[in-house]
Amino acid sequence: MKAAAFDYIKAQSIPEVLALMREHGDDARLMAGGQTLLATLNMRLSEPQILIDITELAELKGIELSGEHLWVGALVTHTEIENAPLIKKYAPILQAAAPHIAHRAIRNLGTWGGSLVYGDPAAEWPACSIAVNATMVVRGLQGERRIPARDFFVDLYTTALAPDEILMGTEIPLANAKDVFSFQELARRHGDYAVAGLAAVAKKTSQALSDCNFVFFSVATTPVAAVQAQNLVNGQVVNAELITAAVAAARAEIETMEDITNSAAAKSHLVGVLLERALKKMLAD
Amino acid sequence: MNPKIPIEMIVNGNRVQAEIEPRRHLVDFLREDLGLKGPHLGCEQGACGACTVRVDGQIVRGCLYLAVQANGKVVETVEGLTAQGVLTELQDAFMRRNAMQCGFCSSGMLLSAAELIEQQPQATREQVREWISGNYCRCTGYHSIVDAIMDVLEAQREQTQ
Amino acid sequence: MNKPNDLAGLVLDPVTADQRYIGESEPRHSAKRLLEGQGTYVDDLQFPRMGHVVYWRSPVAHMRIMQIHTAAARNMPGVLAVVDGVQMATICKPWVATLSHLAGMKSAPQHALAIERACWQGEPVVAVVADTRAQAEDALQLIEVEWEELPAVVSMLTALDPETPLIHPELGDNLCFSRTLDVGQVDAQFATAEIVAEATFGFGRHTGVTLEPRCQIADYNPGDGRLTVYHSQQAPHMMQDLYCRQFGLAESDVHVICKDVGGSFGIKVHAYPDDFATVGLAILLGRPIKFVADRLESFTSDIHAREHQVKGRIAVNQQGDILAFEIDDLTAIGPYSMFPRTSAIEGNQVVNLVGGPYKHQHYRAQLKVVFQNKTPTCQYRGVGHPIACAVTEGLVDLAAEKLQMDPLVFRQRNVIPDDAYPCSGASGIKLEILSHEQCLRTIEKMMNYTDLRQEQAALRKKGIYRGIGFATLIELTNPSAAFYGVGGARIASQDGATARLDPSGVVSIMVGVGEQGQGTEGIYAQIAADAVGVSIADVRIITGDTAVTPYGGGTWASRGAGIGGEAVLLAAQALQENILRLAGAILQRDTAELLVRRSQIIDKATGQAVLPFSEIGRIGYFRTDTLPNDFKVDLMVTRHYAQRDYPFIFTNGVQASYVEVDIDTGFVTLLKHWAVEDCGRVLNPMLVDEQVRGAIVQGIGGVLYEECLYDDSGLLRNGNMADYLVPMANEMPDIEVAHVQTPTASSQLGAKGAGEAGTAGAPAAVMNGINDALMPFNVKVFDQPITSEKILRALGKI
Amino acid sequence: MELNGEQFIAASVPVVWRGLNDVAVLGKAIPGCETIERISPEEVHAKVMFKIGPVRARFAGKLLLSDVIEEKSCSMAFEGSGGAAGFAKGRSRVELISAEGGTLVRFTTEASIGGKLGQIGGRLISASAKKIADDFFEAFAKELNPHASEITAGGAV
Repeated sequence: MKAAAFDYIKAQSIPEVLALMREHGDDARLMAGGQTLLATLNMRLSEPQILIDITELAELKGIELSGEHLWVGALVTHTEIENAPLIKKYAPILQAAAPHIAHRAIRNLGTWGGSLVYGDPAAEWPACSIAVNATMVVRGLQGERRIPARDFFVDLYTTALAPDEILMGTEIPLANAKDVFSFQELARRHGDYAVAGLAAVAKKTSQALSDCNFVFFSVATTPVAAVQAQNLVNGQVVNAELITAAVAAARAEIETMEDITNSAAAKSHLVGVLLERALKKMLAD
Repeated sequence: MNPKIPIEMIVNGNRVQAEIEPRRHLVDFLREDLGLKGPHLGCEQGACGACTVRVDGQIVRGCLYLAVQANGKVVETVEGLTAQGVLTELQDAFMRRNAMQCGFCSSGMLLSAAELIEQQPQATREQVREWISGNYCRCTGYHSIVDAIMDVLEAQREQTQ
Repeated sequence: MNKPNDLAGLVLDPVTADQRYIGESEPRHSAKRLLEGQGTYVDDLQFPRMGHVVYWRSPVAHMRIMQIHTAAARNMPGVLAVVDGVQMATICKPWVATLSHLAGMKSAPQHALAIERACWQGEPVVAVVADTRAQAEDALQLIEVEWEELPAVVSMLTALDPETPLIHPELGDNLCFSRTLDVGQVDAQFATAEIVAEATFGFGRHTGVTLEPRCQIADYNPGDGRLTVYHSQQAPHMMQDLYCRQFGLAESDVHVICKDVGGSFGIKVHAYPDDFATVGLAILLGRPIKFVADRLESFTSDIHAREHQVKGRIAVNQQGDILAFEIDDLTAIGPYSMFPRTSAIEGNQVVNLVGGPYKHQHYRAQLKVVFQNKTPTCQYRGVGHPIACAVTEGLVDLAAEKLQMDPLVFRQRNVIPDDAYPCSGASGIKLEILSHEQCLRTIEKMMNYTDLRQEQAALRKKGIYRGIGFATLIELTNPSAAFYGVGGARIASQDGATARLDPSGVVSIMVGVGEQGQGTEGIYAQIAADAVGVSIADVRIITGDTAVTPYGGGTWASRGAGIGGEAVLLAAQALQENILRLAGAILQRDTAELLVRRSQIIDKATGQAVLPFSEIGRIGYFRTDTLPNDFKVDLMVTRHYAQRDYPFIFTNGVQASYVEVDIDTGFVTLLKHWAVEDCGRVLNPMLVDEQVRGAIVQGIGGVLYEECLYDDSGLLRNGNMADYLVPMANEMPDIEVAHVQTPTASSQLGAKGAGEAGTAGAPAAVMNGINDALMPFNVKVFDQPITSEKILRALGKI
Repeated sequence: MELNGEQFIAASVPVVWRGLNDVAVLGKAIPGCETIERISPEEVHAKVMFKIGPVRARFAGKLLLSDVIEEKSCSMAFEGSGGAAGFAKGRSRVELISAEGGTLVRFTTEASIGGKLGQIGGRLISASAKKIADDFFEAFAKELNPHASEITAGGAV
């Protein structure tokens, strides 16, 4: 199928983007990697009047060390994350997760920021961003504000980004030698929407874990942290008993949602399996 | 709305100028306007990989990339890449191994494989399978395609030793 | 030669003298252009004044069509026409797809564009033609059809219940076809058997997902009243005949051309309503019209297949002899039987094929084929075989388990022995010559079966659950006219080939069977090169053109090698004879003293080359004045071949699958797959191997991934390529293939066909492998596709 | 698809009942509602822009009320056409139960989404429907009582 007709403008600056967004409102759509947007347009499931191509905006690009944080620009592609030495060193879970995102040709175009602002519940980056305590840096005509990732994903396909705001990038606290992680994803085929996934990050001191983030994706309408399981584990020496308790807590606290072939019950079960595997993996590291 | 937009790009080494509707995706532009029928349309939702082409040296889904986005860029298709470098070796290996049947997926499969060989020269059989898992082939069982790509990888490794 | 031939390298007698190509892994030289992006698929063709058609299709399972508002669409830029069913029916007759030899079969008249009612989500209702595809789609959005939803028949389980509404009231019920077969004393056997095992097998509806969607360009020339259709199709002559009859055209005025086809698998062997509508538009508008299905409409308009539920049981004695099978098959086919092959064949095949490899004498089968409001189903790769094989082999494994007998040993004990042929199977099928025992011995060696069982046992102790599954199978190929012709369908079981020596000494071959990617053109070149006696580089193959090739049935039922190949052989042999006769006339020698070797006439006595083909071509075409007056030059000959010895030829094989089941997640990993295949004479091992592998992977799609999921109101929920999962490279195993060669004596070539056996056996092998892995938990899954959800449920984890 | 849930609204039963029958209130509460109009006591027509993730589809639909028991319960049949994107249709039974500090709205809905939206969106249809219901009740509660306490979640089944 062919997309319905639209206008196209390649934006040259952030102020221009913000002005265009104000002018066109919901008739405009920002295009970054376009890997979800263009598929939707091809199927005529959306017919915006104008596409604002933001791919040339240098401010949204790049992975950089900046003080205590790693800056990951909104336009950084999945492939760049997969290959970047800075990511490997300071946010290694992102590198582990990247290959699970669709396939290489998609990863070459699809972006970190695009995935975050779509907030697809099955996507890897929203969960990872929460797991690494990222902060979203967003800009609107009123100026810039910072939103912690854990507050960013508010509902199905709904984020805290206001309609007239744009995501510039994210700040990610630097991982150090104490940080351990496990990225777990179950998909029927490689690169597909996950059946269930978990981005787990913690600090490890001998056999105890602390500062745990166990963030599940593709099990509910948003990425969801197993807060009670995290609290159970935080500061404790992880043994079989604690794992069993954490698994039970995660299964109990997460209200799972069915998808086309997997029931909510199956997802609840898998939440526990993934958490158990992640805990064991983090202990073994 | 929808005036045509002038674009200019290098396609298979040739400078191309055109005026197109913004909604035209790159593969429609290549196929319908330039007559390059190598890339195919299998789904137009980014799932099948038959439309894979190269933009500025990277493979992309040609159905999820607008022709206007390619303005100022270098676009390569199987037609342009044939008879040079790794693609020729891949085509020879695909012939030797019968790594295709109907041929509809082949141009996308070949371009994906070429990027693998550039990016992961040490790839294992399993890594080859993972890399090409974005390119759908309904005819072969993938086995011969993996064989053919491994042949080229191994030949290159031998050469560099 | 007509005996099972061991893997250990016994070479079959050559088919031709100086055989250089037949049996060799010769690459498909003509396919290089496909790798260079130089193929010619239908969508690659552009014609002057060509219009593009898109169809407004029913958005619901069953509806009454009220008012159709087209004015807004007609006024859109570039729009050439908007046509509804009533207008289309003025030039295109409706059809009813039944076969007279399937007694009692019924269906309802179907139109190219729906009139009054649409009976499935995806049925075409209104056609919109515009200068460009995008313009046609722009206008399509403005078509407004007022419709009233009608009650839909969705579940086949309740389709025959009295309270279920009738889809076609004039038929009296929702039953398309039923059949009962009762052979021997089934009840007595089950009553006395020491072991009885039973299960209910489910098969999800799936579809073919050819990578190239269905497409065609119809071009009607009002001047001479001739219709040319470029079609991505498997049976060009069949389509020629149907276009003639539905539009009242003369056969000689319809020309169907099939160039490169981007995969077919049975999806492109049927006549779809939109095929006729597109042709009708070309006639109405007097210009070329292109139709290319988009992927979303492919999912609702391409045929589906395999929605079956089969209850089966098996009776076995204590010694381990299978005594009887009994099955009850229920299948649903959509609202119409598909034109012209009909939709009752799949179920009929299940009845014919269950228990096929085994020597039991008692068999009962019941079949009910019902209508429902979903996409019509019809013949898709394997046609009934994957169902029959999964039922048979699932029951066989259940029985072996109850007997505590190794499943391979149980099969070896029960297959019809290799020295028992010819014979009949319990269902009445005629079996010429098969090699089950040989195949089972071969696979046992190939997979190091004993070691594999030891590995499995050792890993099981560590909590790793692997399973080994077998599937013994038969596949019907090379059909005679008993398949369709006797039932009144004008689908040729014979095929023809023309062989021509061109003036320079090269050979052109025109064949009715076309190329869909299997490599048929490649094997025809091999056969022709050997049989005429030229280098394969000097052979050109021409297929897929009703104006050029001899009349034939096309590509289906794995008949390309066995039927088309034999026709090529006969034509090439006849051409060689004519070449020799001409050489005799030129040289004024007795032809008995001459022979052909590699484009040369050789003097038998001296071994000397005495005349090159190029000279024969030159004299035969340009200097006939130098030949004796009474000599007639015939450098172009046509031969036809129909397999008439049996209703079908049967091939056989065995597959094994090695899987690992993650019992925590229910995920299945395919570790390895083996196939031993006896397709008679192997014409090109490399091509056959990948055909077998491709077919196996399609079978794996069915057992693990693929299913058209509908909601309760008959709406497709996953009709797109992100949610309908076809197998991709990452999850597929390496597949090792070996051959046993037992040629059929029904032809000189002895080729039986190899296109579908892989699909027939893979689902059973994988299913049995999964159930073997689950053995320690005493649970089984017989409902395909076997998803992680179903495994977790079986294990009681959810 | 079935969507069943319960929603507490901090307003009395008569107030909630009036709200559910007031097209002005409904127009503000239905997510994406562009126009809404009462044709008869039993029939309401509306145009709604359905937005979920990347998808935008404008539905023109109607709502038919039946089995109305004043201030207690009613049945609604709805159907909406989104043109080329597809359509939605279904039936819902709504019941109002007096509860401490307000009203419990209990609903059982059976719905199906057809056409392209249903064919492509199957993965998240249930979740989308639940979100729409949640958004509706949140806005509805606000309309009735701008200072209402927060609401409890319903659940898609």
